[in-house]
Formats: sequence, structure tokens, C-alpha cells
Amino acid sequence: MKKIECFIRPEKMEAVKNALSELNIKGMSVYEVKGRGNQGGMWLTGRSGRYCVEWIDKIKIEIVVSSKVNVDQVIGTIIEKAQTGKEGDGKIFITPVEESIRIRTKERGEDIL
Amino acid sequence: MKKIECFIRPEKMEAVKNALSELNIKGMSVYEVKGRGNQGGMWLTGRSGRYCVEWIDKIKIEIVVSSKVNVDQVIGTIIEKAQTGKEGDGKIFITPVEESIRIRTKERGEDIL
Amino acid sequence: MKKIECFIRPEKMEAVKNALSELNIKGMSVYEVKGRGNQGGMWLTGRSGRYCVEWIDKIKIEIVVSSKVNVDQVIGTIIEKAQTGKEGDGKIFITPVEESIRIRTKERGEDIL
Amino acid sequence: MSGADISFIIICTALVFIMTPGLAFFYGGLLRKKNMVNMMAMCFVSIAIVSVLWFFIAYSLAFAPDVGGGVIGGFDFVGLMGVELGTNPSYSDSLPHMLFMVFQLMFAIITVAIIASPFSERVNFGAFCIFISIWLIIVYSPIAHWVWGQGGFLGAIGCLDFAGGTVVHINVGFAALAVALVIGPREGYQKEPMEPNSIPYVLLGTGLLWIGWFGFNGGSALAANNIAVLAMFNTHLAASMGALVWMLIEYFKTGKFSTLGMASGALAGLVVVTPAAGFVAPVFALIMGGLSSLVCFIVLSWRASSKVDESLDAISIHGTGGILGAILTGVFAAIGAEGAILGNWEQVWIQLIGVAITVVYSFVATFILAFIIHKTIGFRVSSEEEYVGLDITQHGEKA
Amino acid sequence: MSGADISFIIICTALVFIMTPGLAFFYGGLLRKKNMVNMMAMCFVSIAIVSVLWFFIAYSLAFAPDVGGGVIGGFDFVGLMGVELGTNPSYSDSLPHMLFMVFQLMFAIITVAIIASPFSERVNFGAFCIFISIWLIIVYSPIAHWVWGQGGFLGAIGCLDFAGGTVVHINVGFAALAVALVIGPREGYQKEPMEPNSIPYVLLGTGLLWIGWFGFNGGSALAANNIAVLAMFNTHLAASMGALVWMLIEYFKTGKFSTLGMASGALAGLVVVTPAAGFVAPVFALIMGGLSSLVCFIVLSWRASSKVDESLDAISIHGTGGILGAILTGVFAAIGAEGAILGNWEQVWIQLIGVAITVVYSFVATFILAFIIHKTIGFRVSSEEEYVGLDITQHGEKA
Amino acid sequence: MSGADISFIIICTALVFIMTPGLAFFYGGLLRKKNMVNMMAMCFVSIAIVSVLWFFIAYSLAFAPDVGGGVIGGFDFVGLMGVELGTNPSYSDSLPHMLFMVFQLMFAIITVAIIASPFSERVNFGAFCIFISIWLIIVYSPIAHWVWGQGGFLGAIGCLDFAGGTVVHINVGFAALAVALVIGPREGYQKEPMEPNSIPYVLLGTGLLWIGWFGFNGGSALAANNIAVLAMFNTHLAASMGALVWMLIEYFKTGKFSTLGMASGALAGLVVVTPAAGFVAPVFALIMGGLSSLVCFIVLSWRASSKVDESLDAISIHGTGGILGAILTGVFAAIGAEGAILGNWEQVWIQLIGVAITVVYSFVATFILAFIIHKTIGFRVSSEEEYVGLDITQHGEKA
Ligand SMILES: Nc1ncnc2c1ncn2[C@@H]1O[C@H](COP(=O)(O)OP(=O)(O)O)[C@@H](O)[C@H]1O
Ligand SMILES: Nc1ncnc2c1ncn2[C@@H]1O[C@H](COP(=O)(O)OP(=O)(O)O)[C@@H](O)[C@H]1O
Ligand SMILES: Nc1ncnc2c1ncn2[C@@H]1O[C@H](COP(=O)(O)OP(=O)(O)O)[C@@H](O)[C@H]1O
Repeated sequence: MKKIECFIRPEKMEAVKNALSELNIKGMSVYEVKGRGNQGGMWLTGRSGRYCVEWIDKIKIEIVVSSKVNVDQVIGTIIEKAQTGKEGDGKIFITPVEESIRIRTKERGEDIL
Repeated sequence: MKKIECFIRPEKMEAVKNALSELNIKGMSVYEVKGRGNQGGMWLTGRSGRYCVEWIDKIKIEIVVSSKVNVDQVIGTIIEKAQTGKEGDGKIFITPVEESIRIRTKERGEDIL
Repeated sequence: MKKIECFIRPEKMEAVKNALSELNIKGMSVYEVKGRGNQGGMWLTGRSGRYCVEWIDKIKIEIVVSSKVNVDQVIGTIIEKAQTGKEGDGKIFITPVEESIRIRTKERGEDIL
Repeated sequence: MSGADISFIIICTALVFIMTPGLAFFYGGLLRKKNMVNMMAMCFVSIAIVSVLWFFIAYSLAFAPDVGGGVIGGFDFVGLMGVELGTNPSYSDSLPHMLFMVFQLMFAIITVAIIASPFSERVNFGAFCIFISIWLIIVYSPIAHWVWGQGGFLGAIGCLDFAGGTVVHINVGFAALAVALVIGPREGYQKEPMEPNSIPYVLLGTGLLWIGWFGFNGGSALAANNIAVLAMFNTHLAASMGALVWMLIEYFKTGKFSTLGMASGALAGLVVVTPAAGFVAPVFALIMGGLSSLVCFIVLSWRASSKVDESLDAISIHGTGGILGAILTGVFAAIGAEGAILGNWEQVWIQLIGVAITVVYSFVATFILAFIIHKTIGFRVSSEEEYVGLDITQHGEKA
Repeated sequence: MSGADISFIIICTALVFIMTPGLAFFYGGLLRKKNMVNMMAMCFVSIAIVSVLWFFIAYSLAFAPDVGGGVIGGFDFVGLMGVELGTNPSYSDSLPHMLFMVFQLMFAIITVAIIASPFSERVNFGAFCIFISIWLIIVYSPIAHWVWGQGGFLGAIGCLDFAGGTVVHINVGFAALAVALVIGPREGYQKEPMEPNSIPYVLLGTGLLWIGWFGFNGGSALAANNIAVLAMFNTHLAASMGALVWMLIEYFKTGKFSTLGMASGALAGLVVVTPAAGFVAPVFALIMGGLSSLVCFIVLSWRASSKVDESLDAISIHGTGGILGAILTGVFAAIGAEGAILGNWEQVWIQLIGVAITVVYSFVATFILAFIIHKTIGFRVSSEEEYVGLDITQHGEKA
Repeated sequence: MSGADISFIIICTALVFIMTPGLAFFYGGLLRKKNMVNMMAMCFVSIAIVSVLWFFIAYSLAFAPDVGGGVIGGFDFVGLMGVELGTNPSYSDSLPHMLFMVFQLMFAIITVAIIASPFSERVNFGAFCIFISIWLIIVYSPIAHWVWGQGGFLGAIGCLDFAGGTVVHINVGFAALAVALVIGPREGYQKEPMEPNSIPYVLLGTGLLWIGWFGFNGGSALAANNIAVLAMFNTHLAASMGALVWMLIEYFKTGKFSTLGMASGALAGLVVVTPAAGFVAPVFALIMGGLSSLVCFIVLSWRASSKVDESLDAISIHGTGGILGAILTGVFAAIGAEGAILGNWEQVWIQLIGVAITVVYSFVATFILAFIIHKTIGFRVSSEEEYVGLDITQHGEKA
């Protein structure tokens, strides 16, 4: 099982969610975070010169998927929907998950996902 | 060390916390998230037919435990307190943790947990 | 690649961020959480005896770093800035990351960090 | 007609108006966030519905000349026919009849909005709208008629109610209790934490209710005279004392200075002084405010430990404070009326009659009405809807 | 001079004042959180700028004796010279001239603040300040002069506008439309979700606007008399009916009781009744309120599906409701004026002239002004600034 | 007695009342969220405590006939004995004495609430309650007596203070400074970010303070006459100019249009015009408002860089603006009084005496009082409680 964590622009959340639904990926959790990328924020020009907005609101969508799922396809779908081509589009990280349990039924394992 | 991430109903948070305290599991962090499970949200019937509330508020409790802790017992306790038997009870995920550090003392390792 | 998750006092966030910037660690995400440590909260004395504030607001900074980064140095820097020496300074956890993708460019791997 | 009085009562009307948005915040802040918009919507829809029905029928039933027996007004003022820009000496020599009517309308609105309390977090919005429409006509209008209407029987026997302790507060308290019994508690009540989502909103509401109450009680003098002054100052003093006493009670019980306690105490003081405001000397307003906090606190504690989920406490504050106020008005009245302190113990007796009749009528009529709606249309939303919250399910909105 | 009238109009002035902070919350709650402070700042800066310019020049242009042709006032009142503590019989026998002036000032402020709508979430704050400064002088002052000024030509032909349907609402609606066309939609408009960030704030604003409108329409009688009472009650009734009707429309369309719909409907009712408030019987206020919700709802739906990003809907509510109100005033006026229902169909015709001239002047003049500023100083912030939000980029602050 | 005046002053009293809830939001929004309820509670408890003490003793000390030397009132009005519904010609011929008393009460409340500033985020709520109770009696009542009381010595020497520049603003500013010096800065002050948690709340507070100030200054004419009009308009104009100037200062310094700056500027304008409101021509109110923003901005910048943690800036705005206002009143007074511009330079001198005496007394007396409480009961909460926040630790509540 893998955990796919993607940090995206808040306004792309609906589109990503809908696209994932079509892949039949429905279970997910959403966090409101703020973040900065390699640029260390967003640089703007004001009346008194350049300044940096250091924290930008982002959404993190966290999806745990079973190993039967084609992770690359999921990633591809997220990218397709979340990409604008401008700095700040966000990043995706993949981490390992050892076990999943469904609280309602106590079932364990990949099949609950 | 393991990280136990459990997504539960917000109204169960206190009960879960108290039960874990009795197991002497005290360190934990709580996130407010919204999520959807395999049903893709909650289906309701309104005046104009069935509709889906796509995001439901959840609480994620994140607990890093040392390898001396009986994870199954922790999971069992969480399930016992968080279960209602209805859809939306939530899920628990277990992931590996490589290292822990206590900022106050710079100590490292399982014993700080 | 490693994910460094540090739970710190909210008022230390700016200092930690600035110190990390100087190490050229810029990409990071911030969560508002509430937590409790091994003391199970903060004990205070009121008119009617001792009582416990069970949840304290914390900030979690999450930083995914490439394996070229000296994690110990990062940890050292965080500790230096976030430490007060009093209970509640927080903890740092290190977990493995398998893959990173930059949404804007579809690039993968450590180099995007 | 008097320009000064018109000026005063128009503004007092505006002040009473703002109480309902104030209540929306007071109540809304006390609930869980997922139901806050719904609560506010109940308050705002009360404005809309009551105003329209007032125009068509409710004012007439309350204030048109009696049809016999002092029980209900006739149809003379249906569609506000006969409610002119000239005076109606039955109500005031110095105000246009229309102004008296709209001032009274604001009282009806806030009363109906207060009744949202037992509906909180669990009720179909449409059913609520239907309920309040009928309740206004079969409960509020008659009681208003009895006390204030031309020929109303409680007014006739000399029941003292300066600004609506009986008509508004006792009435709404027991109506709320009846509703709470009919529709039952929220799911998870007393099992799950249901903390107020915003104390600042509660305080905003408190501030608006307090300032509005100056218009409510002060304006009930129906003239810009020294009785208005007395009523207004008594109102303020009782609220202040109520806030202080309740806060201290909580402090001695829990060691914390509860801000909610302060707000509740202010309300308890405002309610208790309502029937008395223009009849008693300030020192008695002070005493009434303090006493009301004590009594309401006890009732509220008992209510909170019971199975009755009337969690915004119309019964414990408006109902209880209203009864206490009605009785103490009979005791302390000394300005423009004679209470027990001037030897007229009969007044207390008359007040008790007023209380008893209002309590019984309000409770029984409301219970029957609520019961019928509950069994036919149905008040409760489904368990799932209640879980998700009414903001989304009833209104498609989020706070 | 009359103490009662002074008392009344001072307080009405205060009530109209509070509409602008109210609007700040109404508008602010409707936007995305990252631009809420900016919107509130636009409303508050309108207070500051308009007041200072009113002192120097704008009042004079609007209300000083005509310089000829009924088109614009002269410089007699520049720096408020000649605006004394005595009366000015052209405007009122019972009020100090200064009071009339400050009452009018509050109208100018709220009008200018409403115009923030098309600027929302995308405009340089400095450019906005410049725009409103000039707009006040070249659009608001002339139109106010035409209708209310001493010698104004629309007033002279008998155009009825009790409290500013033409001067305030039609004017601001079409000005907003012009601005929206010039500066274009927000990035992501109709592509990304742009949900209101706080319904409670919208309702707080609604409450404050509503109570303020009592001063707006009631005070427009310029005396504490029964016309003020009529105006105030009509205002309330139209708002209530508007709220109810809009809510029901939404319910039948979507199955949800939209709270925003209620607030919009209240506003639609308040707008439509503004020109009519002191001229029509309550039953017509009721009808106008309901009708306005229906018409504004249709226009709003059409606007929302168009490319015009005037998303706080000054055009759909103030513009549309204002036109409807102006016309219906010509139809229903019967108190102190004669409309079509008293056989005077010509009044409708006069109203239409008033509407047409205002629409054309407001739209064209505003368009030109906005266009010039847009092409010189530039209204739009950079794409990045718009993305990050104006609170941080314009004000360095966060809600 | 005059109905018009009664009507006016009752409503003005209500408007002054709403300033305190307004201040709760103004101050509350400026703090960190964990202490917001505490701040609001301090404001609300001021209402309760001051009102009750006013009844018992504070009004008497301030307004009962002098006991000799013009220094303090006697006990004639203890328990409001002798404060009747008839007039008291020493204060007004047209108002019931009780109305004068309650109007004055609202001034005392807001003054006491403003003093919460230096207590913010670090003080035991009980100790605060004790402090304000004593402060009201030993600082506020005497100073009010000197300036406004029957026989007060500052009034006697001809010190001009239309609506409380000295009694309220200078007094509270220096009292706040004294408290700040005694109790010391918050932990982490100037080391950690302490951003305002809600600009919208600050603006809500600004709006309510502003409208309340119309009652504060307008009502200080104690009659619905043209001086009330002048006072009210001057108030508005000074606030507007203040807001504009402060915003521009910040813009030229930082390139951002600070909304907080606008709010602070409005306040600076409102404060400075308070002593002058009914004495000066509008153009001077305009100038005073602008000047006040400039001066207060400088003082505030200096204060903010100092070690004095009086972070809601009662000293920089109320204290500074109050002194400036008192002096400029002496300069510009021309209506019902003669200032330097009419050649009467002595007035400036008298004003300076008033300022000096108030500053010294307020600072010294408050310092001693605060010091004693600090060393006995103790003001500061423990370091842990301060860290967790006072909402939870003092009130058991969360915003
Ligand atoms: N190294 C990182 N660790 C954790 N989160 C990160 C990291 N880099 C980026 N993020 C998250 O992703 C978001 C967008 O990343 P960003 O670098 O701005 O995108 P881009 O690569 O297109 O410039 C950030 O706001 C932050 O929340
Ligand atoms: N695959 C998943 N990845 C991440 N979070 C998930 C996933 N599935 C469920 N969750 C989280 O758990 C919550 C409850 O899950 P849900 O599927 O509704 O419970 P149940 O299995 O009882 O139906 C969701 O709201 C979401 O926050
Ligand atoms: N075992 C744990 N799992 C998850 N989060 C933890 C754990 N222990 C601590 N935390 C987080 O770290 C924060 C600070 O930890 P704490 O134990 O109070 O610090 P200290 O070790 O200095 O006493 C907590 O509020 C919580 O958010």
C-alpha cells in the first residue's frame, strides 16, 4: 500500500477529486496547509520594491491506495488536473503504508481501500 | 517505531483520547481534516432527489509509538471507542517511523515516546 | 528521501523557517494541529486546584528533503530555534519517502526538492 | 400627535428590530458550527414570516377591538385596514396607529425567533416555517390580545406587564419547553461534546440584544417621557447586576469566570425586568436582576442535567425569568401602579393569575400544535442529515 | 427649528452611517477570505474619502443653488461655507442646514461603497480611491443635484424619488456594470469555485443594512412625522416580503432554503421600496417587495451565467430593483403624490424619463471615467497578486 | 422637560452603550486568538461592574454637590437617592435627572473598558475586576467631578471639555500607561509575532465605536439642538480625516494601505475632536482629525519600539489624541466659547492646566493603585497560564 500526498492549489481540489473519482479512487483526506516551495514563497512587486509572500495556502490531498492500484496513473491524473505550468503548482510525495484497518468492520488489509 | 494515523468522527475524539490515556499513550497530534471514504461521501435524500455531501469533517489523530507498544492493542482500543457501525467510522493506517527526537532535550530514539 | 515532521510551538515557526532558509531548505508545508505530549497536556493551578489543559496548539512543519541533505544538520537547526527548555517544545519524526514529483514539470526524483 | 414621541418610538422600533439579528448571533454562536447558518436562518425567516402575517392577520387578532370575552381581537385590522397614519386613542394619543402597530410587530418577531431554541440542530426548516406561522396566530396573537389588546381580559383584571414579560418571555419559554418535549433531543445529546462554536458571536448577540432592549422596554412607555427613562435605566441596571451575579456564581462553583455565564446573566436580568421596567424604582431592578440570575442558574442547571434538550434555554431564562419578573412586578410596583410594597398584595395574586393562564395556554396550545406537525409533516431531519449538519442539508451553505 | 425633527434626523443619520460598515460585512462575507479585508477596506475608505470631499466640494455641486439648466450646483457651499446651524428653507424648515448636509453625506457614502462590488478581488486599492473620488464629483453629485438639488431638472419635472431609488440605486447599479465591463472578470471566474467565506458575516451585514434603511427611508421624510412612520414600515414590509419570496423561489428551484437568497431578497425589497417608501400604502410595498425579488432573481441568474463578473450584483439588485421601484412608484404613489392608480399615468412616464437619463448618464460617465483610469493608472493588480489575494498584497494584512 | 431632548438623549445613551461591545471587538480582534474571549470579557464585565457601582456610589462622588474645594462630590446621590425623574437644573433643565445620570454612566463604562488595554493577555481576571472597581471610584469619579460635577474646580476655572476629552481620554490614556509600567510586558513581547487575529472584528468594533461616538459627542449637547448637530458632524469629519491621513502615512512609509491604520486614524480623529466637538467650526474638526493621526502615529511608533507593552495603545491614541484635542480646543473654540483664534489665548493656558492636572493625577493615582494590587493580590497569571492563553485558564472557554 502506498500513501500519495499531493500538495496542490486550493482551487484545483474539486477537479482533482472528480478526476480521481472516475478512476474509482474515492477514499481520501484533505488538509488545509500553507507552504512554500523552492522559491521560498511568491515574489511580488509593490510600491516599495520586490517583496516575498512567504506562505501560500495549499491543499494537501492524502490518498492511501492498495498495491493493485496503478500509482503512476493516479499521479498522472493529479498532474493533469492540478497543473497550470506556473510556479506553485505543488508536489506529490509517495510514502509506504504498512497496514490499513477499517474501523467500522475491523477488517484489515488492502482490500478495504 | 510506528506512526498510527486514525481518521475518526470528530465527536469520538475525546473518548479515543481518554481510552488511549489509560493505555498510557499520551503523546499525540490532532488534525482537522475533511474526507470521503469508498462511498465518495454521504448520500442523502432531499426535496429534489438523492444528493451527495462530498466532504465530511473528520479528525485525524496521529500517534507515534515505540516498538515496545502493542500496536494491535492500540488499534483495538481506538476501534472500540470510535466505532458506531455506520458508514463513515473511518480508517486507521500504520506507517513506519525511522527516528524520533525530543526538541527539549535533543534525546533521540524510541524512549522519548 | 526523508520526510522530517517537526511539531513545534507556533511562536517559533518564523524563526525555524528563517534558519532553514539559510540552510537553503525552502520547500516545506505547515499544518495547524493541536497536541499533547507525554504529560498528557499542560498542568495548571487554578482557584479550584490543579487541572490539565489537554490540548495545546502546535505547528507541524513538514519538510521532504533529498538524501543529499544532511538531516542531522537540519534537525540541529530546528532544535536550536525551537527549543525553550520547557515542557512542550515538541518532537521531530523522520519517515521515509519513496518518490517525489513536481506537478508543474512532471519531473520526478530527489532533484526537485 | 407628538414629533418627539414619534421620533422616539421609530428609533425604539429599530432597536427592537436589531434584537433578532442579535439573537441570530447569540444562538448561532452557541451551537456547533455545522448548524450555525441554519439557526441564523431561523431567526431571519422569523422576521420575514411574522412581518407578512402581521400585515394580513396577526395584528388584527391581537389588537383589533375584542370580539367578546376578551379572548381575541376581531378582523377589523385585517390587511392593516383601519391602521392609519392618524392616532388610535385606544393605544396612544401621540403616535400614529401605524407606528404602534410596527412597534408591536417587532415584539412578535423577536418572540417567534426566540422559539427557535428547541428546534436547534435537528429540524426541517420548512416545518419550522409552518410551525411559526401557525404559532404566531394561535398562540402569540391571543396572548398579546389578553394583555395588551383593546378589551383583553388579562389587561382588564389589572395584570401588570410593562413591556412583555408575560406575552413575550413566559409565553416563549413554555412554548419552547413544549416543542422540546415533542421533538426530543438531538442525537448524541449528553453523550457527545457540543461546545459553542463562537463566544465572540454570542457576545455580539448579547450586545445587540442589550441595546435592543433599551428600545423594547424604554419604548414600551410609548412616549419620550420620564417613564421611558426609568424603564431604560432599570433595564440596564438589571442586566448589569444579572451579569455580575451569574458570573460570580459560576466563579464560586467552577473557579472560572464564565463569559457565557455573564451573557446568560445579562439576559436573565433583561428578562426579569421586562414586566417591571416602568413600574419599579431602580433599587428593585437591581435586586430583581441579581435574583433572576440566581433562580435562572438553578433552573438551567437542573434543565441541563435533565433529558430535556432545550439547549438554548428559552425555558430556563425567558420562561423562568419571565415568571419571576411577573411576580416581583406585583411585589415591587410603586410607580404608576401599586404592588405589595405599597400594601397592595392583591396585585401579586393578579400577577399569578396572569402567569398561570399564560403558562398553561402557551404550553398546551404549543404542545398540541407541535405534536400535530410532528406527526404529520414531521419535524426531525433524518439521522444522516442531522449528522452532516443542517447548514448543508437544509440550506446548501456553510458558515 | 424642531427639536423632535433634529433628534430624529441625527439618529437617522447615525443609522444610515452604520449601513456602510454593514455593507463591508455583507460584501466581505461573500468573497474569498483572501480578499475580505480589502473589500472591507474599500467600504471604510469610502467613508473617509467621501466625507472629506463632501466637505470641500461634493455637497456644493449637489446642493448649492443651481448654476443654470438644473444640471449642477454652484460653488456656494464649497468648504461648507454657508452651510450653517440655521435652517435652509430650500431643504427643510425644521432642521439646521448642517444636519441636512450630513444626512445627505451618509447617502453619498453608502452609494460610493456599494460601487466597490465590481472592484472586488482584483483591483489596486489606490486606483479605487482615485476612482471613487472623481466618481463622487462627476457622477454622484450631478445626479443628486438633478433629483434633490435646489433647481435640479429631474426634481423640477416632478420625478418622484422618496429616498434615493434613482440617485443611489439605479445610479450605482449601472455604474457598477460599467466598471465591471471595463476591468473584466477575475481570473478563474466561472472556472474555479468562489464560495462566500462567511454567511454569518453576510447576515450581520444584512441586519445592519436593514436597520440602517429605517434611517435611510424613514429619515427621508426629514421630519419625525407620520410620513416617516409610513416610510419606515413600508421599508420593513418590502424587505420581509422580498426575503420570503426569494427564499421560496430558490426552494422551488433547488430544494434548499438559501440563506443568501433570503438576504438577497431582503435587499431587493429594500431597494425597490426606496423611491416609494413615503408615497405608497403598505399593501403596495408588500407587492413591490415580492415583485422585486422575482425580477432581481431573474436578472441575477442571467448575470451570473454571463461573462460579466459583477459578482456582488449591484446591477442585478440595486440597478434592477431601483428601476423597478422608480416605475412602480409612478404606478402606486397615492400619498402626497399621485400615481397611475389615481389615474395619473403621466407620472409613470416622468419616472421613465428619470430612469432613462440616470441609466444613460451613470453608465456612460462611469464607463469613460473607468476606462481612462484603467488605461492610465491601471486598475488590475498583477496576476500573481490577484492569486495571493489583495489582503496581503494591498494591505499587508490577513483576515 | 422636553420630549425631544429626552428622546434624543435616551437614544444617545444607547449609542454610547454600544461602544463598549464595539470596543470588545476592536480590542479582541487585535490580540491573539487565545486571549480574545478574555479581552471581550473584560469589556463586558466593565459594563456590569461600573453600572452597579455607579448606582451605589460612583455617580454620587462625581455629580453630587461638591463637598468643598471642587475636588469631590458628596454622598447625596448614594444609591441614587435624590436622582429623580424630575430635572436637576444643575445639569439640565430639559432632561430628567435620571437620564443625565445614565448618560454619564455610559461614559464611565467605556472609559473603564478602554483601560483593559494594558491588561491584555496577561492578567488575572479577578484582579482586573478589583482594579477597575477601585479605579472607578478613586480616579474616574474625581476627575469627572472636577470637569463636569456641580462645583468641580476644573469646570470652575473654565476648562473646556465638550464631551470628555479630559475625563475620558487623557485620563484613560495615562492610567493605561501607569498600569503597563506596573505589570510589565507580556512574555515574548517584541520577540515573537503577535499578529491581530481578526481584522474584520477590529473593523466591526470601529464601526460600532464610530456610530456610538455620534451619541457620545452629539449627546453631550444634552439637547436635540444645533449644537448637537455641530458636534455630531465634527465628530464624523474628524474621524474621516483621521482615517485618511493615517492610511496615507502608512502608505508612504510601507507601500501598503493598512486597514488597521485606517481604523487607528479614525479613532485618533474621534478622540481629538471629543473635547472640541460642540465648540469649533467643521474646518477645524477636519484639521484636528488629520493632525491627530499624524501625532498619534508618531507616538505610537515610538511606543511600539519601546519596552512599554501597552499594545492596544490607549496611551498613544486616547492619551495623546486627548491632550492634543484639549489644547486645540483652546485654540479653535469659537462657538459658545472663545479660543485663541478669537484672541483669547488664556483659554489655551486653562486647557493646559486641565491637561496637566489630569495627567498627573490619573498617572500617579493609577500607578499607586496598580502597584498595590500588583504587590498584594498580584496581576500576572503564571507563565504557563499566559502561554496557554487566558480564554481557557481564566474563563474555561475558547473563541
Ligand atoms: N520539500 C517540501 N516538503 C514539503 N512540502 C513541500 C516541499 N516542497 C513543496 N512543498 C509543498 O508544495 C507546495 C507547492 O510547491 P512549489 O515548490 O511552490 O511548487 P513548484 O515546484 O511548482 O514551484 C508548497 O506550498 C508546499 O506546501
Ligand atoms: N483511502 C483513503 N486514503 C486516505 N484517507 C481515507 C481513505 N479512506 C478513508 N479515508 C479517511 O477516512 C474517513 C472515513 O472513511 P470512510 O470510508 O467514510 O469510513 P467507512 O470505511 O466506515 O465507510 C474519510 O472521511 C477519510 O478522511
Ligand atoms: N507520540 C507522539 N505522536 C504524535 N505527536 C506527538 C507525540 N508526542 C508529541 N507529539 C506532538 O508534539 C507536541 C509537543 O510534545 P511534548 O511531548 O509536549 O514536548 P516535550 O517532549 O518537550 O514535553 C505535542 O503537542 C504533539 O503535537
